[in-house]
Amino acid sequence: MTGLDLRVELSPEQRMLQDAAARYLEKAYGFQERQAIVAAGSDGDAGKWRDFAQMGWLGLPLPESDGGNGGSALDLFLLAQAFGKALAVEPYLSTVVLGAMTVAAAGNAAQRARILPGVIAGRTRLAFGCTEPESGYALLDVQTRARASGDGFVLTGDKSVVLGAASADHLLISARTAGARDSRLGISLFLVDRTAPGVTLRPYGTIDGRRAAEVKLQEVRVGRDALLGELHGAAARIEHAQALGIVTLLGEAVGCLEGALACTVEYHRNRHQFGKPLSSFQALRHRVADLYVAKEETRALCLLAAHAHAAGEPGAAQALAGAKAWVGQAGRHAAEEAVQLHGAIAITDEYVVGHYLKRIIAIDRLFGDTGTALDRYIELGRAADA
Amino acid sequence: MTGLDLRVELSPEQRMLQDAAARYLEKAYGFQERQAIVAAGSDGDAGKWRDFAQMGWLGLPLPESDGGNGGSALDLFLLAQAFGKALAVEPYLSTVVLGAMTVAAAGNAAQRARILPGVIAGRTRLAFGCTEPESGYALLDVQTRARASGDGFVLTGDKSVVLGAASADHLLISARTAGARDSRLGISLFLVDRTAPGVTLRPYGTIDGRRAAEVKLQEVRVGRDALLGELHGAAARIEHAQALGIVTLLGEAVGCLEGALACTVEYHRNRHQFGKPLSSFQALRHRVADLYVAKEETRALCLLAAHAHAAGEPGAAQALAGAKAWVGQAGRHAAEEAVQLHGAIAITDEYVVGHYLKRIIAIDRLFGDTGTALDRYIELGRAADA
Amino acid sequence: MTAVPGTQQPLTDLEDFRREVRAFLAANLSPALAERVKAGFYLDKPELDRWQRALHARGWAGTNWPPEHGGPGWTPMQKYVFEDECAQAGAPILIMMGLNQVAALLMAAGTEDQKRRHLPRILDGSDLWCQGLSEPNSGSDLASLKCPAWREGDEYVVDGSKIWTTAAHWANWCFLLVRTSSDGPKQEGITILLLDMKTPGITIRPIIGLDGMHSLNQLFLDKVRIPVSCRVGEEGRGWPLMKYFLGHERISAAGIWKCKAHFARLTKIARETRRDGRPLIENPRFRDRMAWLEIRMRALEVILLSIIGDSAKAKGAEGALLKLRGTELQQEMLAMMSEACGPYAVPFHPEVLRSGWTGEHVGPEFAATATPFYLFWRKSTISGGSSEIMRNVIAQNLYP
Amino acid sequence: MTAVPGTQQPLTDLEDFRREVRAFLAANLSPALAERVKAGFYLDKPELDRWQRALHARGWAGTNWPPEHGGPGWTPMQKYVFEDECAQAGAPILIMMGLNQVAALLMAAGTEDQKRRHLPRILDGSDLWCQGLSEPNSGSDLASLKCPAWREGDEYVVDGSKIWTTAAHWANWCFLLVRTSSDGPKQEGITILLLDMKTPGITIRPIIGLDGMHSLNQLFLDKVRIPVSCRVGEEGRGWPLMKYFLGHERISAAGIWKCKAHFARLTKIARETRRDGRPLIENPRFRDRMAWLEIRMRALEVILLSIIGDSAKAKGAEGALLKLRGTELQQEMLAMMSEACGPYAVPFHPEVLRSGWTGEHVGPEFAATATPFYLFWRKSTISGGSSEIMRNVIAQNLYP
Repeated sequence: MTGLDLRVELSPEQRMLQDAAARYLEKAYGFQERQAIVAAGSDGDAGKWRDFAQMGWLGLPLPESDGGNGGSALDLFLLAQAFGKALAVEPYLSTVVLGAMTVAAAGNAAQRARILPGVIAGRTRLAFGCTEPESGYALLDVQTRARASGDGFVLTGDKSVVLGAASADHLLISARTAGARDSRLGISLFLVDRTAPGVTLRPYGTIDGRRAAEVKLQEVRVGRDALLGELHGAAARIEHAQALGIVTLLGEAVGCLEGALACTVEYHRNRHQFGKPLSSFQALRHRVADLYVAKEETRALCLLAAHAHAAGEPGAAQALAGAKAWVGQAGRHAAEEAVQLHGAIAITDEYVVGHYLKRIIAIDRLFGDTGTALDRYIELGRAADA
Repeated sequence: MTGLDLRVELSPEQRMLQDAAARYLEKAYGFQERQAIVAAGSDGDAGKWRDFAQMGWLGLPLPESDGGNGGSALDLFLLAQAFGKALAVEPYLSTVVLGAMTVAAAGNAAQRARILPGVIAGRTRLAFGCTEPESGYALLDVQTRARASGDGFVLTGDKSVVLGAASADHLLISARTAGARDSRLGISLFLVDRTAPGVTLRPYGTIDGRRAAEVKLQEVRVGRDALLGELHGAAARIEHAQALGIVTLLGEAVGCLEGALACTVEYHRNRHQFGKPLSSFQALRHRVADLYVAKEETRALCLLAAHAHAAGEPGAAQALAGAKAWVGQAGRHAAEEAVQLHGAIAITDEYVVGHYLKRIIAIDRLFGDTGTALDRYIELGRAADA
Repeated sequence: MTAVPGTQQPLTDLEDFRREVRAFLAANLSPALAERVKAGFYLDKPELDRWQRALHARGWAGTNWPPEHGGPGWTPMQKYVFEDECAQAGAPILIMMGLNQVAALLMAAGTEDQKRRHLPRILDGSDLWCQGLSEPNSGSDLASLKCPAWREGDEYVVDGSKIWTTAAHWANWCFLLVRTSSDGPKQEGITILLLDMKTPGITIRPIIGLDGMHSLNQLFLDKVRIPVSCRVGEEGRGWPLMKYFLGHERISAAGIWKCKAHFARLTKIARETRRDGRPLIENPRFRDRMAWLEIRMRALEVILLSIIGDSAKAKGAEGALLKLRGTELQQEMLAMMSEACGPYAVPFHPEVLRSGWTGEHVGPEFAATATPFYLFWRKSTISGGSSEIMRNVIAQNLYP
Repeated sequence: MTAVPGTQQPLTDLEDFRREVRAFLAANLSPALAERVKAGFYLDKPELDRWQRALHARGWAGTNWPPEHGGPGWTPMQKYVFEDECAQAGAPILIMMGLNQVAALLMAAGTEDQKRRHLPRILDGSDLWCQGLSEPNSGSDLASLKCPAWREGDEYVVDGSKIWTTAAHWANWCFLLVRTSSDGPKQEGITILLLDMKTPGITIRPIIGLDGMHSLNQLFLDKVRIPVSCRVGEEGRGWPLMKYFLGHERISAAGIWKCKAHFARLTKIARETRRDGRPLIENPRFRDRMAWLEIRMRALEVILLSIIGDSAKAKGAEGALLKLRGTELQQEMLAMMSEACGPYAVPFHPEVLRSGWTGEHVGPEFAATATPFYLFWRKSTISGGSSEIMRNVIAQNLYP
């Protein structure tokens, strides 16, 4: 990807999606309302979730054959961008992107029919449990084990920081059915009822106002029909889910920086010190200009990555890694600058800008931080050269 | 070095040295005069060199027993700081610091008597040829060979970027007398007459207005009395010369940043745009403030390193490496900022600030650049922990 | 010709003093408490009070105080050693408003009665002070403050609001800046009052921080009546006295000692945390960043030691430099601790931070505090003179 | 619901066009010349003229020109492809003052006679233009220019000085801004004149750059007489026409194509240079820096492609962004090439840079140019609208 494939144009339908999302969220998801949702502590607002379903967002990326809208990863990115700006906390990533899209890709007809209509309608929620206490960012480092038993499997192990786990109906759990701890082969995915015997959750809030949990599986029995996709062959599914998860996070990150810039500009326009609005201080103007530049650079890289992923470009994986690294580095710096440029008000929970920083930090710590992503970027670049 | 050993106080004698150097150089070494010296192309000005001798600077760090002033590495640092601010181009580093100090440390009585009085009086110049075309910054990677022959040695090999070579009377040449190419043992130092048969120079100017040369040794015969110090045992001598060379370069770097800050402040005070002096633009004021900070940080680190080296502190080598890395990184950035903060005038050869940048770049490329120095810093830190 | 400067004698004395401080800390600071301080857990008021009593019993509560007021009469270098050792050991960090700024002000400009009344109680920890300086519309431009006060008989009546008041919910006294006149330049007409927090009319609104915790407050003063005897200095002449607040404490605010303690902790975390099959400290990128932090920290400590005891420099460009860069270093160290958590940076349960919480935390122990700590300390480049103000101060010194 | 945007058809056409450009370059650009261009050696005027003639013969000299004036009538995307291929191939970089700015101005505001007289000679390379804009005391604040001119009969008499004039020693025409009135705001009273460089009274003082080379000049105009017919637009109304100069060329100045070519060269150097027993590209620190540069470069190219053909954005915040960051990237790449030289960054013999020099250079081949090139291009963030001015432009757009 070094030439004309860098030109990303949105279709009229995509612009409509952007507009609709922006309009709805501006009206229905103001910062005060958002804070009230977080304070309620119930993993997003049920009414909003119904709205999302009604607008077709819960089925946006799902195949039309499963009742979805057949949207692309780029569509998903654009929706996530709007979520990011509004700091929406509903468990869209876990239910739709990581959960339902994996069911759609890996599930058999029965599994898809059992799960997806409920997701699309807003009745069913999913969570994706593929991180473990010792895995760090390496999703294929799986110690949870599933052994065959009778007509099904028995799962035992720990999953960490499972987003949306406590409100999910079903958990997608990766478990080792063969192979050594870090072997690519021998990982399988299972659909586990959140309330199944042997499943224990320790739920908690997250720094960015969402809900997650530590999940303990102690001899959890599931049937043969709980196996999602090929036995031993889930690695590629997990990686695909991760890639689509990253696309979503990149969208949110762009939205966060847009929001952070917008509130900084607004604040500087209105706040007076030394008898003048802050927007008239050149040192601050120049730093706000740099904030704009960082936002635009981030938008360009993330949009490109989403586009490349949607189009199946050969350079897509590297573009995703590069954009993820960038968000963790330049995105974090930009969000910190936005905080600094506000002064004291920014360090309170009552004001919006600090929450953009929190979300950017959380985004960096999901699916590989700056360093992990940069390593991957370099490795993929080297592989492409060879 | 993490506590009270970080307190560096100058003695009254050291303050006098600083004052004398600053006074002389301000009077006798203005930028126009400096440019004329460079344009003359003769490796510094002979009159200035005589002045240096007269002021005792050429013998400053040399032992009193050899006719020197017995000054410390910290004294040397302070003098170099004044040289750096004035951008003095005389071959002090090659003749006094690398050359004469090595002769004083390694030479026998006869060698010291033959060389040092001439250096102190300003009659004799030396050059230090320890870098080779393939060695990069690794001074112990020596391919030049010296084989015993009759009562002496025969030297063959190439030395690169030998500062002050063409104007030197004697070259200090490292050569392998035993061992493999990168072995620490088996390196010896020789005093070679610059005009000896088999010595060919390709002289050139340097980016920072000095003179250097590529030196080719083709079957150069030297007597037994040319061997400087122990046969096979010059590695530590070379490293010591390098350390003292770094102390000198750090002093110059601090002087350069002082000069770069001073000319920026001066320029901003006097230059008007949009009806106001540049010093009244807040964005520029803040960047000049950062320039001041970088200068102070650099001064602190370099002064500490020189002090630690002078005092023989156990952490001295690491402090030198850290300061050297810093100068290459933050020092370069500061010098580039000083250029940027001047605008167009800075990119001409006629104005001083670009020459500070040039000198900072040259300093980074001598005795190990930022990366090399940082590697060493980390390695020494690890060794100290172990 | 010249020799390495001969500071051997005082250095030896200082090393003796350092041993004395260490012995005190070993005897008085429990390892469990020290661990919690280093990890950034919140302490409650009784814990802070206990520590101040321990210091006071030793005669070390008012480190900056002259002996005539009960201070230890230390040299600047002794204070440096004391602060350094306390930070390294993980001693509780007291709320210094009373001990430093208010005390300095009273010693310089208080009436004998004010001194007698307040100083001993500040020193022994009976009184905790907060400050009412900033207002919703007066931050960096403090002199533009508006909080009106007017004289009625032997009292001032204050009617306004103050914000960003640390520990107002714990304090029993407040140092207050009010406007008694709006004529003339904004620096005139500012009056300093000392407010007993039990006075009727005070409402405290907690301000929850990004870390989910309560340390800041907004004060609403609804016709609060303060006796004239609680005025410091003359009416309308409070601004010149503000030098005891502003600039004075940049060196503590720079927190070089804190940096060193954070760095030690970061090193420990980086050694103990495995990522990609090796300790984080072996990751070349992480290791490089740590090396740069260490180098930068060293630079600041050298600068600090070079100006120690020189109060003009401490208030000038050098002090501003230390505040500017010291707080940046701290922030970067805290950011790296949060990074070291990996995905465990995401869980957030502020109840863990509170004193007395005994539940089980999620992920590695340091993860419980690392990210909230990072978020909370974004304020270090904002409060106590923001980085922007520090650059202004430096520029002012460069172009006098 | 939606699909990847359907730009397939034009992209295919563009790939055909790209092949056409490549074929032209293969046929007309000698590998030796291309190597020298990529390495940053100076070309002499005959070499530049030869290249312009080759382009002109193909009809590709005035890439921005409409067909009615002899331009190829390319779409913005075609221009992008052309520039990209030329940079990758190492085509000589012409002095574009005449071809871009002067031509655009004349097409918009020149008399028919001026167009007839100048445009064909600009296009075929008969005339080389330089610009007399900046003055010793008017840089970023260009409108404050003072160079006085007054009318005497059918002539203007100009008496002043201009500085930073690239290639004045080669040019036969100069685009000149003069002040014909000092009344009113500074933007008024500025007049545009076209100056034949053979006119008596012009003195050219070479300004040697940090790279030791001569490309800039100062012009002294000593009562130089210019016919009124050489005025563009009305007297005193030159400033509004300046939009053809300012802002217009930010996208070229951003040099994204140049970045890509530099990056390719840097990659090659990093592969071929051994340091510490391995190729530099295997050094983790160097490799990381290259990765970030590549990522940042990618971002700029995406932005460039997103605004291509949108001249409002090109002149607005987006164009300023590209200029700001594009030049920074170039500078960092050049700095890394200099770093790759190791100690061989120190030798400096500007004669090597000159066209026609055939001696032996010192150290690796790329070392001959890397450091002078780095030094010379410090100017890229200063000229063509400095980074500071770019930030002003962006802020102006954020606070309209």
